[in-house]
Amino acid sequence: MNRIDKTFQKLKQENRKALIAFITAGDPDFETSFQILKAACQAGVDILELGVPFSDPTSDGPVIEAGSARALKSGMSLSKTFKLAARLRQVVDTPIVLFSYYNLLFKHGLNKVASQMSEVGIDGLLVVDLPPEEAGDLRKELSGSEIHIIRLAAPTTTHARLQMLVDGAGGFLYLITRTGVTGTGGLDYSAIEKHTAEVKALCPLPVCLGFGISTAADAAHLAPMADGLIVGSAFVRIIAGTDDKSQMPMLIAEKVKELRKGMDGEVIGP
Amino acid sequence: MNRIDKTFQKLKQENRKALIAFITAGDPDFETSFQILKAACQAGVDILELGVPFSDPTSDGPVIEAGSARALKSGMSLSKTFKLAARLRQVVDTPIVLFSYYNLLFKHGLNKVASQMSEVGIDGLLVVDLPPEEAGDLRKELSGSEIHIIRLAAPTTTHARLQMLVDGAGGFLYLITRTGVTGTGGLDYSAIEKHTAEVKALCPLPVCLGFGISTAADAAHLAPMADGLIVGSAFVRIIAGTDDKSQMPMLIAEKVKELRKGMDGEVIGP
Amino acid sequence: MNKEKEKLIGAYPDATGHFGSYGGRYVGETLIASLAELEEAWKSAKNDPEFMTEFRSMLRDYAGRPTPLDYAGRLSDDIGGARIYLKREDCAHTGAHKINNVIGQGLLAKRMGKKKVIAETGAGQHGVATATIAARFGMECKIFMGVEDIRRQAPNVLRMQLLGAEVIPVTAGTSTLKDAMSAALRYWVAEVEETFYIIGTVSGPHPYPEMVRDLQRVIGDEARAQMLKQVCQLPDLLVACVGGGSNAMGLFYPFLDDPCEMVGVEAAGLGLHTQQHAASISGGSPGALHGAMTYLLQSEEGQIHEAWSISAGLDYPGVGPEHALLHDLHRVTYQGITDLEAVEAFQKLCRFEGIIPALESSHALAYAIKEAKKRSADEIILVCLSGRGDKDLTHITEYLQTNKLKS
Amino acid sequence: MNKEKEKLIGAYPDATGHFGSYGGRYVGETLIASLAELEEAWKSAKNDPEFMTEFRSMLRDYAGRPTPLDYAGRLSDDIGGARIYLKREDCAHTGAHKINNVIGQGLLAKRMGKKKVIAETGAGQHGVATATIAARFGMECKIFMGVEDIRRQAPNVLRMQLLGAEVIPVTAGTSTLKDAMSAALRYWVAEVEETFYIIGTVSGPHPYPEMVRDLQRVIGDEARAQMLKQVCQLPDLLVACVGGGSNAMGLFYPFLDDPCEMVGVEAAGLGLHTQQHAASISGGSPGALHGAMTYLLQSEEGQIHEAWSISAGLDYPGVGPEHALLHDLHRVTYQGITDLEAVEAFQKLCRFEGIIPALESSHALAYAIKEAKKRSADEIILVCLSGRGDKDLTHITEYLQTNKLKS
Ligand SMILES: Cc1ncc(COP(=O)(O)O)c(C=O)c1O
Ligand SMILES: Cc1ncc(COP(=O)(O)O)c(C=O)c1O
Repeated sequence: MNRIDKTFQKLKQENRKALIAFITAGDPDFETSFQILKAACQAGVDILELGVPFSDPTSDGPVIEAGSARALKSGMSLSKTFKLAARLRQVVDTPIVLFSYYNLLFKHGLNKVASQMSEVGIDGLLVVDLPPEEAGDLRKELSGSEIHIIRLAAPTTTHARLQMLVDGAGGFLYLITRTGVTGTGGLDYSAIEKHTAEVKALCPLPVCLGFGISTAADAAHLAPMADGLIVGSAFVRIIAGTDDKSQMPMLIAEKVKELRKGMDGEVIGP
Repeated sequence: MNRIDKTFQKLKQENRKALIAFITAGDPDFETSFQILKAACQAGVDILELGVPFSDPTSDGPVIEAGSARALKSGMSLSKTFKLAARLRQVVDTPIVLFSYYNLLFKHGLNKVASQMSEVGIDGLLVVDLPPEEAGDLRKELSGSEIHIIRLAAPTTTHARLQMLVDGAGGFLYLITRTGVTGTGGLDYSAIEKHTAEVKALCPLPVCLGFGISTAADAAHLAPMADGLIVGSAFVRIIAGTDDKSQMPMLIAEKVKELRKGMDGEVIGP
Repeated sequence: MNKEKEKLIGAYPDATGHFGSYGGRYVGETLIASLAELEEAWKSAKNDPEFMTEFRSMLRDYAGRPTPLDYAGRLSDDIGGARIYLKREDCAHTGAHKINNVIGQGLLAKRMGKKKVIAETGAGQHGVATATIAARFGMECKIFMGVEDIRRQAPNVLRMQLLGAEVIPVTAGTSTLKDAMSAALRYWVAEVEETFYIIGTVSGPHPYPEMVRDLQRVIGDEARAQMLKQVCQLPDLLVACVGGGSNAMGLFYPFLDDPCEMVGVEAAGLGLHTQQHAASISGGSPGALHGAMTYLLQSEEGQIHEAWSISAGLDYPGVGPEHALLHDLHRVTYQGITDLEAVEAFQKLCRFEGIIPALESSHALAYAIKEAKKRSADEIILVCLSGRGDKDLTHITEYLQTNKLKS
Repeated sequence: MNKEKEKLIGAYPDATGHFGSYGGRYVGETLIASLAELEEAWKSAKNDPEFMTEFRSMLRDYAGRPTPLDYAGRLSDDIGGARIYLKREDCAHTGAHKINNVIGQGLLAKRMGKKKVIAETGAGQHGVATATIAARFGMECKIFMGVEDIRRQAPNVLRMQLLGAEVIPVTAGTSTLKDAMSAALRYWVAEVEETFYIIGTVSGPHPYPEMVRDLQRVIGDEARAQMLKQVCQLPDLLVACVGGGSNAMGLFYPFLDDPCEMVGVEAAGLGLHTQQHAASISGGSPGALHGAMTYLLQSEEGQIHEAWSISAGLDYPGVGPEHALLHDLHRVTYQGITDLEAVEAFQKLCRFEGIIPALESSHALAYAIKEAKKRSADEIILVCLSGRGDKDLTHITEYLQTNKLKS
C-alpha cells in the first residue's frame, strides 16, 4: 500500500491532521538539503513535498523562486533530486511527493521519470502546471506503478471540474487557499472554511490546504477544517534567512514542531 | 544731376573705373562707423554703399552678417543710418547708395524712407531682396525724387529679364560675379569677363561687378572688364579683425588705396 | 454665413504669386531664375496626370494614406461638449503631415533632374521627411538645422543621419529655425543649378506657398470625404496648429468654401503679453522675410524677433502668406495657446485616447478642448493631429519635472 | 507543390487547443477557469458580427489600417534579384503590428467587463500598445518589464508612463521578457477575477495562440488582397521575423493554402553555434513554458536558457506553438539571422528606401535580401516590416560605434 494512503489511514485513526512540508531539493546545496529534509521528517512531518528546482517557476512566489535559484546555482537537477530522494529513503519512511514543473519531466523522459520514481521510493507526483487535460502521457507512464498523481484544486475550480480532477487522482487533494502564487499571506479563514467544506463534500480523497500557511496560529485555525496542511515558503524562508548552513536542519525541525503544536491544538494564536 | 551719374560721367572722362565700397552703417558703433566711412570716402572711394543692418541678412555671407549683428548690438537702426548719412554728407560729397533689406524700409514706411533719403542726401537705393516685380510701391514713392533705384543682376539672370531689370533702374547695374552670397571667394575671371561683356552690350547703365572681390589683384583683373567694382566683405573683415577701434579708419583707408592701385593698373598680382 | 461669400478655392494666389498683398517673391536676383523654373515645372507637373498619379500612389503605398479620421470619444465625453474628431496625420510615414509635401517636391525634383536636395528644419520633422525622400529617390541631401534645435531634437538628428543625410549645424542668429532657413537660402543661392530646395511649409517665395498647400490639401480632401462618409456631415469648426501653416492650410483649403468655422492656433509660448511666443499673426505685423510678404514677429524697426515655443516646430517668427490673407479676410481666426495649455492637452490625449500627439498638434488640441466646452454635443470639431509626439518625449518629461507637474 | 496538400487554414488548433502535439494549456489550476472563460468569450465574440465590425472600424479609424504594401524598388534594384515588397506595419498607430492584437483583446476585455489589463513586454512595443488601448478604453493598466529591458528601451518606458500605465520592473531571473511574462502570469493568478491579461504574441496557453493569430491575420489578409490588386500575383516567398511569432503568423496564415514559400526568421544573435541567440526552433527543442508546449531554448535538463538578441522584441526563449507545428510539417522554414546581418539590413533600408525599420523587422529584411540575390527579377518576396525603428535609434547608434561600423 502506498505510503501516502498508509499515512492518512494512520492519522485518521489517531484523529490527527497531516503536516505536509514543501522544501526545494538541493536548497541551498545537496548535502545541506539532505540534512534539512531528514531533520524535517524526523521532527514530525507527515508527508514531504520535494520541489524540483526550475528556472521559471511561474506558479511560485519570490521566496520559493529564490530557493529554486539557489538550488540550481548549486548544481541541482531532476536526476540529482532522485539521488537525494533515494538517500533520504534510506533514513526515513516519510511519504515523498515529487513537486515539479512539467518541462523538467518532459525533457527527462516520462518513462524514465516513472521508473526512477519507483526505484527511489517516491510515492506521489504533483505537476503544478499540468492540468488533467494535458496529463494523458504522464498518466499512461505511471499507470503500472503505485505512484499517485496529486491534483491541485483552486478557489476558481468549478464543482464540475472538481469531479473530473479527482477522477484518476490519488493520495490527497491539494486545495489552494486562495488565488495567487505560493508564499503570499493574508488568509480569509471563514472563506476557506466554507470552500473547504464544499470541496470535502465532493472529494473522496483527503483534502489538504496549502498556500500562505506559515504560523502555528494559521495551523491552529486551519487544521480542523481539512485533512492536512501544506507549508512551503515558511520553511524556505528559514533557509534564505540563515547564514550558517549547519543551523538550518535544527531551525527547520523547530519550525516543524511549532506548526505541529499549532495543528494539534496546543497553541491558538491571535 | 544725381551724384552717382555725375561720378560715372567724371570717371569716364578720366578713363577710370569706380571703386564702390560697401560698409555696414553703425559697425562697430555709430561714432567709429562715421570715422570709417569718412576715411573711406576721403581715401578715394567713388561711391559708398551704406548697408542698413538687418537681423536676417539672407543674401549675405558670414562676414557681413557678423557686421550687421555688431551694428545692431550697438543700437543701429534705419533712422540712425539716416542720421549717419546726414552727418557724412556734411563732410564728403561722395555718392551714397543705401543698401537695405526690404523689410526695414517697409516697416519704416516707404514715404518716410523716400523723404528722409532726399533730406539727408542719399543718391541711390539698392534693396537686395526686392525684385522689380515687387518694387511697384517703392518706385511710386521715389518717383518724384532724384534717387536712383539700383538693380542687381545675377549670372542666372536671363537676357530678357535683364532688359526688364534695367528699365526703370538708374545709377549703375550691380552685376553679381557668381551665384552665392557676399564674401565668398573663388572668382572665375574668364567666365566673368564673358558674362560682363554680354551684359554691357545689353545695358545702357554703367555695369559694376561685385561679390567676392577683395584683393588688389582681383581689382586689377576685373577693373578693365566693367565700369566699377564693388568691395564689401574685404572692408568689413578689417572691422571684425581689429581690436583697437581708433585704428579702423586708417586701416580701411589703406585698403581703399590698395584696391585703388589695383584698379588703376599699378599692381598686378598672381 | 448668410451673405454671398467670395469663393476662395482657386482664387489665390494671383498670377504674380500674391495672396492679396501678401506672398510674392522677395528674394535676391540670383534666385529669380530658379523660382521661375520651379514655377513652370510645378505648373506642368500638377497638370500632368502621370505625375499626379505617381504622387497619389506614393501617398498611398509609401506614406500610408489615407490617414484615419478618428472620433475621440472618451475625450469628448470627458469634456461634455462638442464632439472632437481627429485627422490622424501622426499615422503617416515619418510621423507627421510633412511627408505629403516632401513626396511631392521630391517627385518634382526628380522630374527636374536635380540630384541634390536641401531643407531647413526646426523640430526635425521636415528634415527627417526630406532625408527620407532623398533616400527613397537616391538623392544627396543636406539638412540645415540650428544648433539649439539639434540639442532639443536629438532623436530626429539621429534619424536624419541614419537615413544618410548630412545635418549642417547653423550657429548664426538665434540658432533656430529661422536661421536654418536663412542658411538654406544662402546655400541654395550658391548651388542653385544642381540643387532643389525643399521648403517644409507654406512659406517662402512664390511658388512655394501655393505648391506646398496644393501638396498638403490631401489632408483636407481626405478629411472632408471621411466626414461625409463616416459622420454624414461637415464639421462645424476646423482647428489646426500654425507654425508656417502647412498642416493648417492643408486641412482648411478644401473646406474654404464650406460653411465651417476655422481656427489656426499659434504658439503663445509663455503668453501673448510676453515676448516669449511665436504668434506671428496674433502678435506680429506685416513684413517681408524669407521671400514672402506676410505677418512677422518684429520690432518697430523691422528687425525680426526670436520666436519662442515649447514646440520646436512652431518656433518660427513668420507664417505662410495665405494665412495672412485669410486672417485679413476674417475667413480664419487665429488664436494663441500657451506652452502650459499645450502640455495639458498633450497629457489629456495620452490618457484619454492612447495617442501621443506632437507638441505642435497639442496646441490645436488645447484650443479644441477649450472650445468644445462652450459648444453642445451636436456640434463637431475637427482637429488636425499633425504629428506624433515620440520626438517630444524627453522634452516633455523635463518640462513636467521642471514645472513640478504630474506626469 | 504537386501533390495534394493538407489544407491548413481552419485546421488548427483542435478542439482541445492543440496544434498537433504543441500548444495546449500548461498552467496552474487557478488559471484554468479564466482560460475557459476567455475561450468562451472569444468564441462568442469572433462570431458576433457587431464585435467584429467594431474591431474592424477601430483598425481603420484608430490604428490606421490598411497599412501599405510598398515596393522597395531602389533596394531591389541594388540587389539585382527578386523584387522585394514590404508590408508596412511600421505605419500602424504606435509603430508596430502589436496594435492589431491589443485592439482585439482590449475590445474583448471590455465585452467581458474587465476593468484592469496587464501585459508583459520586452522591446516595449506590446507594452506601449497595451497602455495605448487601456487609455483609449479607460482601463487600469500594469505593464511588467524586465529591468534590463527598461534600461534598453527607455523611450518606450516614457511612452507607457505618459499613457498612464504603471510599468512594473521585474528583477527575477534574467530580467528580460521571459521573466516579465512569468511575473505577469503570477500577478494574473492572484488577480484573475478582475484582470484581463493581454498576451502580446501567439504564445501562452490556449486560447491565446489562436486568438492572437486571428487578430493578427489582418496583416496577411490585407497583404494578399493588395498583392493581387497592385501586382496581380501572389508572392513567391513570404518572410517575417519570429519572436513569439505574431507578425509572422499574422502574415503567413491567410497564405497557408497558397503555393507560396514561407520563411520565419529567428534571431541568431552572435551566431547559432554560440549560446547567444534567440532561435527557439533552429536552436531549441520541444518543451512546456508559459502555458504551452512548443520549441524552447533549454538545457538538457529542461532548464530554460536566457535568449540573446540585439533586438529586445525577439529576445524570448520560446515561440508560438503553431510555428512549432508548421516547422514539423515543413510548411514554413525557420532560419537564423545574426545581430550584424540585421544591423546591415537596417542600414540598407534606411539608405535605400527612407524607412527606419525596427531591429526585429530588420531580421526578416536581412534574410529577404540574402534570398533575393539568389532569385530572378520575376520572383517576388513579401517581407513583413513589423515595426518602425525609432525605439532602436540609441541602441543601434551605440552598436555601430562599439563595432566601429559606419553609421
Ligand atoms: C507635427 C508638426 N505639426 C506642425 C508643424 C508646424 O508646421 P506647419 O505649420 O507648417 O504645419 C510641425 C513642424 O515641424 C510639425 O512637426
Ligand atoms: C516591431 C516588432 N516586430 C516583431 C516583434 C516580435 O514579436 P512577434 O514575433 O510576436 O511578431 C516585436 C516584439 O516586440 C516587435 O516590436
